Amino acid sequence: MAGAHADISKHKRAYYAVFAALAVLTVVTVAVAQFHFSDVGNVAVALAIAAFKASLVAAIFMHLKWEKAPSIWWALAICGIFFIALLALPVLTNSDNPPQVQHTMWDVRAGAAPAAHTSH
Amino acid sequence: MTEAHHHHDDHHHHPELGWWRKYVFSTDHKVIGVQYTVTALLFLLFGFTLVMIMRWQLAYPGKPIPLIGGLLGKTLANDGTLLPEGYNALGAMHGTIMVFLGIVPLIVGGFGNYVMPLQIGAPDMAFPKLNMASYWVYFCGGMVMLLSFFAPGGAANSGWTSYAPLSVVATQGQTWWLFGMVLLITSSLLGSINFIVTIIQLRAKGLDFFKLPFFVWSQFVTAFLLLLAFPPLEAAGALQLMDRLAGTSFFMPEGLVVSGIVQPYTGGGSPLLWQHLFWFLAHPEVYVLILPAMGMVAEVIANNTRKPLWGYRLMVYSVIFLGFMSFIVWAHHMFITGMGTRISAFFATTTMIISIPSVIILTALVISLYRSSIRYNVPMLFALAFLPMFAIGGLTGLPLGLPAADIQLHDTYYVIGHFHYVVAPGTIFAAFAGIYHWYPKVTGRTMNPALGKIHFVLSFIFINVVFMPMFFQGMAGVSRRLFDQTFYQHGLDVQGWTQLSSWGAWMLGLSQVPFIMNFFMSLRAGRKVSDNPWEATTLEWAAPSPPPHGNFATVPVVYRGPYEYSVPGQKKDFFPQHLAKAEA
Amino acid sequence: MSVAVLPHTVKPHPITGVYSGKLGIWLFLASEVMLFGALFSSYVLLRVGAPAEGPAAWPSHADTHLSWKIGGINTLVLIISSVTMVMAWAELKMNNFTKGRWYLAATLALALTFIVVKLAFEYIPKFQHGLLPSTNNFFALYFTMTGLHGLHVLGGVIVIAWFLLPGSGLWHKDPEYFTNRIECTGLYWHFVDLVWIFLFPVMYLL
Amino acid sequence: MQVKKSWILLAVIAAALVASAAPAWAQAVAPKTTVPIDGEYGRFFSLPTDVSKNGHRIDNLIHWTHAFMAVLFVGWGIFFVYCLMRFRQRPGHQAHYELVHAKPSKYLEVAVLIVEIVLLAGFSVPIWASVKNDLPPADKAFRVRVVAEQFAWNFHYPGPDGQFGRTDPKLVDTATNPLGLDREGDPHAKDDIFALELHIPVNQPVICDISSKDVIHSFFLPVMRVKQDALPGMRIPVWFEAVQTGTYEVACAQLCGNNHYSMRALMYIQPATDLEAWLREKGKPPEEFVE
Ligand code: HEA
Ligand code: HEA
Ligand code: CUA
Ligand SMILES: [Cu+2]
Repeated sequence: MAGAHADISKHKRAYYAVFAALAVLTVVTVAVAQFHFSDVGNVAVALAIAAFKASLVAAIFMHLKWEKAPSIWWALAICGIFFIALLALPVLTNSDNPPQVQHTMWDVRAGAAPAAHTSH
Repeated sequence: MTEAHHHHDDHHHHPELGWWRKYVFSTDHKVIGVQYTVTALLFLLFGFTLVMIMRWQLAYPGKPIPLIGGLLGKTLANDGTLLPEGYNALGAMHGTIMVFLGIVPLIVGGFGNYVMPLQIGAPDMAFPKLNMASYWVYFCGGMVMLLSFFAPGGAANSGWTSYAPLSVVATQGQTWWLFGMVLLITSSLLGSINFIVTIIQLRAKGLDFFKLPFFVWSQFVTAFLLLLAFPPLEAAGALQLMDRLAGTSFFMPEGLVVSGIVQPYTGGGSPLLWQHLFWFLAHPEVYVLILPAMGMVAEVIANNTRKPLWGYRLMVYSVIFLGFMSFIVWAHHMFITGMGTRISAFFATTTMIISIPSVIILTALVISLYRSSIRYNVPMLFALAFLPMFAIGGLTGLPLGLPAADIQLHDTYYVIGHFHYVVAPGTIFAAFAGIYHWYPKVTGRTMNPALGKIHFVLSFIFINVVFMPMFFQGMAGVSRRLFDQTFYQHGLDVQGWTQLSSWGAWMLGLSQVPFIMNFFMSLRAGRKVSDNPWEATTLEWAAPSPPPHGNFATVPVVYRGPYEYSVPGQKKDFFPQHLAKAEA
Repeated sequence: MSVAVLPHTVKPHPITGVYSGKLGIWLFLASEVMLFGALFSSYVLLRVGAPAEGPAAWPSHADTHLSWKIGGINTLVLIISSVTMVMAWAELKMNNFTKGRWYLAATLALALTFIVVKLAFEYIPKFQHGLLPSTNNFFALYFTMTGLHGLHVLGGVIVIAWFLLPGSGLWHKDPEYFTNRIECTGLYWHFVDLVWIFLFPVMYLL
Repeated sequence: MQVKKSWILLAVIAAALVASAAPAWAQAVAPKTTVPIDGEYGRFFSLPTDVSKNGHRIDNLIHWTHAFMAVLFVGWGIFFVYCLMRFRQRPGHQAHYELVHAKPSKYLEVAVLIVEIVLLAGFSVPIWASVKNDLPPADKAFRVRVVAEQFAWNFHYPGPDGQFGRTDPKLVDTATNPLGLDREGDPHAKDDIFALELHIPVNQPVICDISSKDVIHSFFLPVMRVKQDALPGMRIPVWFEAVQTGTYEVACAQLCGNNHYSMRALMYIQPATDLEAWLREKGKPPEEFVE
């Protein structure tokens, strides 16, 4: 934690700069979303901007840039890893279904699935 | 202005505290620890009672329950005979109560709160008011769970796992269950923050991390598990509440037809989403059930072998690694849901990896016995019994972790046997060891050793009579959560084992009588003992028994590791952490 | 209140480098990350797994009826409130109690603005148009996630209001303690802002 | 002396309690099923009869794993008991402060890891891959749809045309059309056969497509070493091949509501000719589709 007054004044400038950046980036997000690159592309751009904004907030407003306490960094690192596991593994599990698993139980639409004859 | 000054003021108020503030809404970690312990023990007894009722139906299906059958009420029983919905409600509540209201509050809320700050030489927890809040939120959660028995349709009856869609279309008790869980989760979160901060910030001078007693380490890792694994279940609980109350379809797929009626859900949800979120919590949760138990056992073993723990550092690394890995094995509970080869291989691999640190910890504890001088007192008996019992439970986890073997064993009594061996003769025995071990610290008196030994021998025999037959049942293919297994030929053929298991459970219940008597009678009649009756080395024994407000007469300073027993050249066979020099 | 003499509640611990409250709030935020993480994970799973057609299909942009303008305005409101929050702390740190308090009041006002906008221009009109959580999974997620976020904003409002009025007495007893508490409140508040930074594109733009 | 006496006393109490349990334990329970079930179950710690072509692979895995567990437990137990007896506190005996250098424990841990890897990579994963992914070719296999509901197993056969008909939740009628078959609208549905029993051929691969109408169930064939959750909203194939005829049980292994315990069906493994006869019989008068 910064102690001296001079430090704090320096911080203040950083706060205003971050504010400006956040405001601009918000506009950019909206603007970019009006274009359609591709499904993945749009998601990637939007999330990249959001991630950048979030790291600005974390670094400057939440003082992580000046944070030295190892305990905080450890907690955040562990949390980050588990966050990624939580985000990725469920969807990976669902996408690793064996062949022929169908995501429906009714054949409401159209022709029925083929099946072999009963006799050999 | 300064902090010392500020708190000084506070400190001087305390002698005037009224009875309520001192014993009920107390912020003293010791009072809170005792509150947790007593509440949790009562819940354990209650959860056990539920299962003893279920065991009647299992052994003698369709026969009226003797003695208490008439008291069960219309939603659970009919003329004293248990109903299927009653059985399911008792089962779900047994699991929930044992895990969330019994064991965790006992070994984390109770032992953690009482012992951990003492062991690190702290005057209290870092956030005493938050600590009080944790207990009372837990208490409210418990009350909600208890009251849910009186909800229309009875208590939650979809298993402690509350799998959707069953839980979404279930009776009102499920909503109560969800609210209760939200409270319990909140309580655990508050508690875990407090534990972590306390351990990081309030250690006595000289007590660096590798001088911490192993119990503190186990609480530290456990707190991280609670902190990071519980929130997803809170989120899942919110989603399920939405499904139940607001008609959303988070867990509801398209085209559900329940009892011939097309359901009003728009669909698009995934039943597996619930399972992922639930097991993301519930697998780390099972390590929450075991790590503090291992910690307690390690304390008792070190003390009663009169010898340093073998491989202390290795054990610490193992427990950290175990905690870390426990977050990425959860889907081993979901192998049979239609999982593919790659993902199942991934989760099976992490599951195999996680067994290694357990093996290391157990091996270290056993090697600690080598060339020691074992003192067979009651806590030690329970701690020693923990080892083979946990080994059985842990080893039977291995076939479950192999997806191909799990095809046959999943959701059979084999699973029930597996985890009861780790939680009942495992964790409960560790908790008994802890109770007998720290009772003198809390009360200044020991519990009666003769009654303690009777309690031990009977419990040890009968707990095996309860759970060993479950492996036979499971192998034969009997599914769990069956109101009446004799519907199946394979169930009928092993019914004898089921009956034996039931008798074991009731005898186990009887075997607790000496304990309950001992527990209460020793408060007055127990032998008065000194502050350090077990001649132990860790800091809690440096405080008076019972410790006063603020814990230590003089602020302790730590000079050495936690288990300096039988140090060569010393007159006494123990060398406490806080002594600068050995006593001549 | 009877609290035993606890070290490191105000001054940072000489070795760990933090005071207890700050470590506590960071741990709390870590748990919050997992809470919202679970919801984002649900979002991903449900969106990826949504059927291509039928009532349960993911709605197209036009069908969500969410206005990026309102969302954008609320984003700005929250960003500004983050600035005022951090300024409040900076002024307190420099011993300017009055100024700090004004910034705190501004933060409170902005937080309330956020809630009012959310309710008056989004939730209530949606409900009136029959767009409910049960309409489809998009709205289910939208209402659940923004609702939970809204509850966090509300929580912030209560805490800030407390330190603005009854809680401010602490400043006169122990300014550093008070400043620390504002720092912790700020950490929480910035986190709430940070969640919104993700919610905004995910809900309104994608 | 004192100590010894109390232990004897304890043993007597325990023995008395166990003995009191014994007569009750022997109490017989009447079977609920009238159809005789083949196979053997519940001998001491053993798996039920195996009538499938691939089941032995799973059995072997289970057996080898248990052998490994037994070796660990016994070895570890001998050392444990030795320590308990050898190192109890007594006059003149002192604990050693110096820690032993337990190299063997390191070898042991590595050995455990290696065995686990072998069990996993050598047995479990290949079995899993073949059970889950390598479905037999469609023209060789006998195909049945299994639709679970509270609290019954519905079996759906494609009929002579070999095609499953259209199903629709709106057409579901618990009494007459539990599958929601569109018998009017879809020609393939006309000849579809519905039953509450599973009839399968012996010595031919069978594919069951598992799904559920309401909550999660689990399709469990103990004698076939087959288990698959029936998830609403999904249709998941499992396959197996019976090598022996007989009557066996289909169990529900997942809690699915009040009558989960009674959600049992029968599985008849028959020679192909018998099976065809049964199917013809079932397929004859459309009015009797429902049992
Ligand atoms: C405290 C609780 C606890 C603990 C510690 C464990 C530990 C383990 N569990 Fe268990 N488990 C549960 C509680 C627990 N479990 C519960 C409650 C369920 C069911 C939930 C439900 O469905 O309702 C469950 C279910 C469960 C399943 C799902 C089964 C199914 O539903 O099909 C699986 C599958 O992988 C599994 C695996 C394991 C493994 C591999 C371990 C390993 O960590 C074990 C490691 C330990 C050892 C390997 C023993 C140590 C070794 C020795 C002592 C001897 C060796 C000695 C030398 C080498 C010297 N468990
Ligand atoms: C921590 C967890 C825990 C513990 C300790 C236990 C302990 C026991 N459990 Fe349970 N159990 C579960 C967690 C637990 N269980 C779960 C999660 C399920 C699955 C539920 C589901 O299907 O959804 C389950 C299911 C379950 C079943 C299967 C039901 C079914 O599938 O149909 C059975 C069957 O016998 C059973 C039995 C027992 C028995 C006999 C004990 C005994 O070991 C109990 C022993 C208890 C004591 C020895 C208590 C001692 C306490 C005191 C004496 C207090 C004294 C008080 C004072 C001094 C004030 N349990
Ligand atoms: Cu269907 Cu259990
Ligand atoms: Cu697990």
